[in-house]
Amino acid sequence: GCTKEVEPKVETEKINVNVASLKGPTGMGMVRLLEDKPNFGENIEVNYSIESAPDLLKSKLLNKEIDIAALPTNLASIMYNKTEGSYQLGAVNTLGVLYVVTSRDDIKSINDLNDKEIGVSSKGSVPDFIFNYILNKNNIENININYIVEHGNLAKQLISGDRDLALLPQPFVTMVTMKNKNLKIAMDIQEEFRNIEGQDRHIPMGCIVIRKEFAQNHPQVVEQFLKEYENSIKWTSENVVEASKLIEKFEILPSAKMAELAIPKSNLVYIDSKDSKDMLDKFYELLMNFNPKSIGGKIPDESFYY
Amino acid sequence: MRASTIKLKKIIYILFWIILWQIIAVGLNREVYLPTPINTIKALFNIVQTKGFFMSIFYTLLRVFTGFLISFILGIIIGLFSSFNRHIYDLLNPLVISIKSTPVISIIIIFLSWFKSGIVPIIITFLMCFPIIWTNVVEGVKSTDKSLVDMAKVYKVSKYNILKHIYLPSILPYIVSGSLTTLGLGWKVAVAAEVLSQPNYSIGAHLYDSKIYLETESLFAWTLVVIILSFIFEYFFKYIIKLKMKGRI
Amino acid sequence: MRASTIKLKKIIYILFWIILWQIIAVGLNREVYLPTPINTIKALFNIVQTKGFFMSIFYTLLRVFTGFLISFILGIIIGLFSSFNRHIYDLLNPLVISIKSTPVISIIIIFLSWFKSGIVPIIITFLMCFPIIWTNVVEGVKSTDKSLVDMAKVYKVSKYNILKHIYLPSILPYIVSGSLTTLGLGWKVAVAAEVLSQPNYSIGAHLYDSKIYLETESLFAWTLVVIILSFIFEYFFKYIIKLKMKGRI
Amino acid sequence: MSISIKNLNKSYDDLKVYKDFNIKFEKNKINTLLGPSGCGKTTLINIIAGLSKYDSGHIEGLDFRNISYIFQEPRLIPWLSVYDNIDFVLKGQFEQKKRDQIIRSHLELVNLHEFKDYYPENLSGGMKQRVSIARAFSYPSNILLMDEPFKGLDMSLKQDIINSFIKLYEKQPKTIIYVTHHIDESLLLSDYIYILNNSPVEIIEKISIFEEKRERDLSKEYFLDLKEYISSKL
Amino acid sequence: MSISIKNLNKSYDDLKVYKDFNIKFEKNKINTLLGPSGCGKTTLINIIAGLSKYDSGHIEGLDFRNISYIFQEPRLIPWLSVYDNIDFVLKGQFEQKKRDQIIRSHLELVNLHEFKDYYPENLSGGMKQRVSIARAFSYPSNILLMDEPFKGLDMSLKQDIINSFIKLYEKQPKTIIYVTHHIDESLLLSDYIYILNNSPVEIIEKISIFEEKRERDLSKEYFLDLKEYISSKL
Ligand SMILES: Nc1ncnc2c1ncn2[C@@H]1O[C@H](COP(=O)(O)OP(=O)(O)OP(=O)(O)O)[C@@H](O)[C@H]1O
Ligand SMILES: Nc1ncnc2c1ncn2[C@@H]1O[C@H](COP(=O)(O)OP(=O)(O)OP(=O)(O)O)[C@@H](O)[C@H]1O
Ligand SMILES: [Mg+2]
Ligand SMILES: [Mg+2]
Repeated sequence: GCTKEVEPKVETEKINVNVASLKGPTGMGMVRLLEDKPNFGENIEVNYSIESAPDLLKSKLLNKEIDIAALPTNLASIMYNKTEGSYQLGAVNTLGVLYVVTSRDDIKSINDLNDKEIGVSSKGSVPDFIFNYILNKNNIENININYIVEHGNLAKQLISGDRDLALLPQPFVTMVTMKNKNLKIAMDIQEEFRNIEGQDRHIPMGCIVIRKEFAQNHPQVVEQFLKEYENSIKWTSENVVEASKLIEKFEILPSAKMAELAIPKSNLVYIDSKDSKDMLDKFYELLMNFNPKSIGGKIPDESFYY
Repeated sequence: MRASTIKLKKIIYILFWIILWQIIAVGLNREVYLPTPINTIKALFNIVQTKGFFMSIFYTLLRVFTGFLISFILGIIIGLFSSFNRHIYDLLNPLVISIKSTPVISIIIIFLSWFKSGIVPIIITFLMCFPIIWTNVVEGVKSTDKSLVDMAKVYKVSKYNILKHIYLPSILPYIVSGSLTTLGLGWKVAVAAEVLSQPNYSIGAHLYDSKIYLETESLFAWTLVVIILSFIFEYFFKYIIKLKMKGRI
Repeated sequence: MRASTIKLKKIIYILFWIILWQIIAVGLNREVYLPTPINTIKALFNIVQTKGFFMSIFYTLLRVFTGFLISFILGIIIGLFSSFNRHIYDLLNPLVISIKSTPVISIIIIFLSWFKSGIVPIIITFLMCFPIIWTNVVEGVKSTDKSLVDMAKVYKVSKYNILKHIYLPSILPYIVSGSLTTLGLGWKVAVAAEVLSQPNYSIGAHLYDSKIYLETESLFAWTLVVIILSFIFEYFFKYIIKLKMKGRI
Repeated sequence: MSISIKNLNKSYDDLKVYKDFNIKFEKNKINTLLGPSGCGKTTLINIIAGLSKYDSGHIEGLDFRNISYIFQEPRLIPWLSVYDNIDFVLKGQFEQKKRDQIIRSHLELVNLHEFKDYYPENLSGGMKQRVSIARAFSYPSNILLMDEPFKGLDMSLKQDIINSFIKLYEKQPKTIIYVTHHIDESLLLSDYIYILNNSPVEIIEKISIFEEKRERDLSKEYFLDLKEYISSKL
Repeated sequence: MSISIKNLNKSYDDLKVYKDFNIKFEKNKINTLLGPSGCGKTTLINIIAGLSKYDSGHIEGLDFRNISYIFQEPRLIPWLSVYDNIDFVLKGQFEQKKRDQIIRSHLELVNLHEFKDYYPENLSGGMKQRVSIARAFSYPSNILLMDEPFKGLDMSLKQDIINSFIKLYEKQPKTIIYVTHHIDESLLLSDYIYILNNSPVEIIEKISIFEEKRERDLSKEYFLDLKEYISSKL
């Protein structure tokens, strides 16, 4: 026989934890972690990275380059549904970040949108659904929605003055208001949402996704990470000026000044996965009614929540 | 070997690759990463039945052909002028080289902020195809047998006839190979531009949807649609060329 | 005409386009859409001074060259085998055609979920370049003057010498033109793949950042970097070729 | 007017082919160039045809002339049939009907009427040469340049073609410059024979033959002696 | 062993060139093919060289033979110099030093030693032909195919080359198939002359000449008569 002694697994084997977040609001809450690099114990090394595109994060989760990532909530559901539950939701980290931006003076309330032309980025995206949901509930029908590909192109039109009314997410809202002084926030979509659904309702837009295989192998790492992450978010919300400096340092936003303006309007939160189920179920249902594909076909079940 | 045997052999070779794909996909057993050919075909059937299917294909084709046709005609005409006039060549050459070396993705990003999303794929196709056809025409003229041109000059054959009977047939293979490259490339670039610009009816928008919704089967199925259409084009184009070239070689 | 006059003329032609750009940009007066050449150059200077600049270029180049080199070597070797063995050709042809007609964007999307993001641009470059080199080698062999090969066969010249002295010199122009196309293309596709996969040090990631931060000047500046590098390559490659081709035509 | 070349200088890189070379080709006569391979004959007629540049010198007598040229290689257009190859050079000269008649009669002359729809690649070496001859003869020229026109032809065909050529020439004389390596043929056809040699080229000898072309008999003493003499000079 | 062709059939599309054709080329003799342009001579030697397919028939006597072939066109490799063009076919045959010596002596023979570093495009028509001759002669063959080998050469050079050729041949005889349109040259060189004609090709006449090659004098009665006779047959 050619049996060969298999070396017993050495205790001291290194565990690499790869954590990624996105540029923009979902990443802002993580700066304290990025800065401190808290110790997760011996032989555990946590690598942080900042990515630009949600799609890319998705790919990197799929190819196992990343274990823990901050993602849009609908993407979390898609990943869960499409991989027979290989990915789980760790926590909700961002509520809504949508605003109506304008250079006009005649837009004060949602009803003023009647008979107007508004720019919205990416038809069929989550912001589009939420916006349409709100318009429906307010019976606003005479509105001309102009779809523009990508937030950036819409932002360019606002900055150059070629467009005077648009729906945008953070940090583009802050960016355009900084680059063109005529622009201001006319409406907070989150507020409009609460006006319809009740004051305790929120739009959960961003969350933490964990690779299930990783979570099963290293539960204590995940536990500790979530705790540290919660602290980081809290710190960011409370120490805007310092956090902004870090945000610039880690290139999550191009400038600290922008971050200072963006943080308060980005609704950073930490909601435990178990506590978020109710909120997410309702949110997913809303999306499902628009397009089931946008959450991967069905509302994720119990085991989606870590 | 009879024609039917050759066909059979070709089919066997193609089957070889499909079976290889099936084996790998089954072995991997992860539909999000690599769907089996069978599931891809299933997804293809689903796609074909959706109501926007033919419209999407039609509009994508329209964009590709518009871009291609403009490049084809301008490429040949301007290419000929550049070949016979040093100044025009020197003026255009840096522009063509620059266009050639500009990453498509930059062009798409820039143009998306300039133009309507339906037009961007056409412009991109043009910018991809024109330099190739232009270069091939210039190359073709260069490679024309000078001794035949000399012969024609001695016999005082008119410029028009020299162009028609010596230069054009000489550059024809270059134009054909340029057009083939170009058709394949333009087609792919147009789809890429669509993915990024997502005009209403377009194959690209469907690819984009498949991507963001992680529907790998339909990503594969739409990709297959592109490949199949590519094959049909190439076949069609070669067929036309063969008809036109009868008598020439 | 003296060499210096020719150089001067070329510079004038290039200046023509730059001035045209300046005029349009000033006329448009919209920096977010179209920055002036001057502002682009300014942005370029800023970029060059950032600390990641040379690293980004270095790693992007490394990816492009790795992809290119693998395609180049495999393309020539496999191309030669396919040319002289009908079965290998028939087996590979459908694969090559399929790769050629698959939209890069699909390939990038698919591969991103399979491989590490730093590798994807290399693979994409390979998949772009290999079919072109392969096809050009096959074409080159086909276009080799049969009467010279016949001559060599009558004189019982060894296969090795026929390959070295008749086939290789005949396909050389095809390989050169294929490589030139390929270098330009691979380079652009690699950058596109980088934009979508954003590996740590890469030109593509910078392009993407410029895009999302609406920094049109730096988008133009990075694009300019790509174009300039393209020019340098092409020049360099042509120079090497000229050295190697001395004596052959 | 005759064609005069004065003080011609021409080199390829270091190779000086012509140095202060002078020659005059008589009007409406057959001027033959005899000379060793590689001496510069093709170079000279290429210069006259306007296809080669020269370093310095003067060429007179070429204004408003139509030139026919039987090149040293056939120079047929591969994608045109035998018929169309000839039609190609006649297009600017005659209208369709006239062209058809001219082409047919000249294909007859070179015995290729049955092959008019063949493409060059399907012709034998001699057949290609004959197409080139038919093309040159059918073109309405007042100068005819011929670079070894009758090579690759069999004896009897050559005889026929030469006879037809003489007839055509006598009906409509033109200035002909004729390069050959055949002393016999040159004796049959020439009014003047220039024997070239050396490098740079020099005219070794100019021979005039006044006898009527159609009456020349090469077995006559005069021609046998002349042949002997020329051979000794080459 | 001689080369025997039995019941050869060969057509191009509708054109039947050979139909049940038989011919035998004698071993170590010079076998000449005389026949009109386009009759099928090149086709036949291409078949013997293994370059053309034929529809049916047998060819005997080609096993283990080395063949030299002077093609109807020079077929030089454009990117190799004159020297390297010859070296190319000798590579498998001799070692470097021997090759060098062979090439130099054969370039001498065709009077091209000064042009050994020229590329084909810089040679005159006759010079290319001479390179092709040198290549064929320098190759160690026992069969030599020559398709109008001496065309485009001037008289005196041709005479020299033919004389050298006879010497080479006598020192080391080989089976030679020689296509020409020159009756004189065929009389000078041939052991056997086959006169071909018609379509499909037929052998009209087979003529044997037994006189020593280096002693032949074409002005003798015998050869003059023979020439007359052959001319009448063509
Ligand atoms: N590749 C080909 N395709 C079709 N027909 C051909 C081809 N090659 C030769 N032929 C025809 O076959 C016949 C014989 O041609 P071949 O070249 O053998 O003649 P040849 O005796 O060598 O003539 P020449 O003395 O003019 O060289 C000719 O009528 C020619 O048109
Ligand atoms: N393009 C060229 N470049 C360099 N040298 C050349 C070129 N063409 C011809 N030569 C040289 O010029 C000389 C004369 O060539 P040319 O072709 O005029 O000779 P020719 O008298 O026509 O000979 P032939 O009877 O063999 O055709 C030759 O030595 C040749 O090597
Ligand atoms: Mg010559
Ligand atoms: Mg022949």
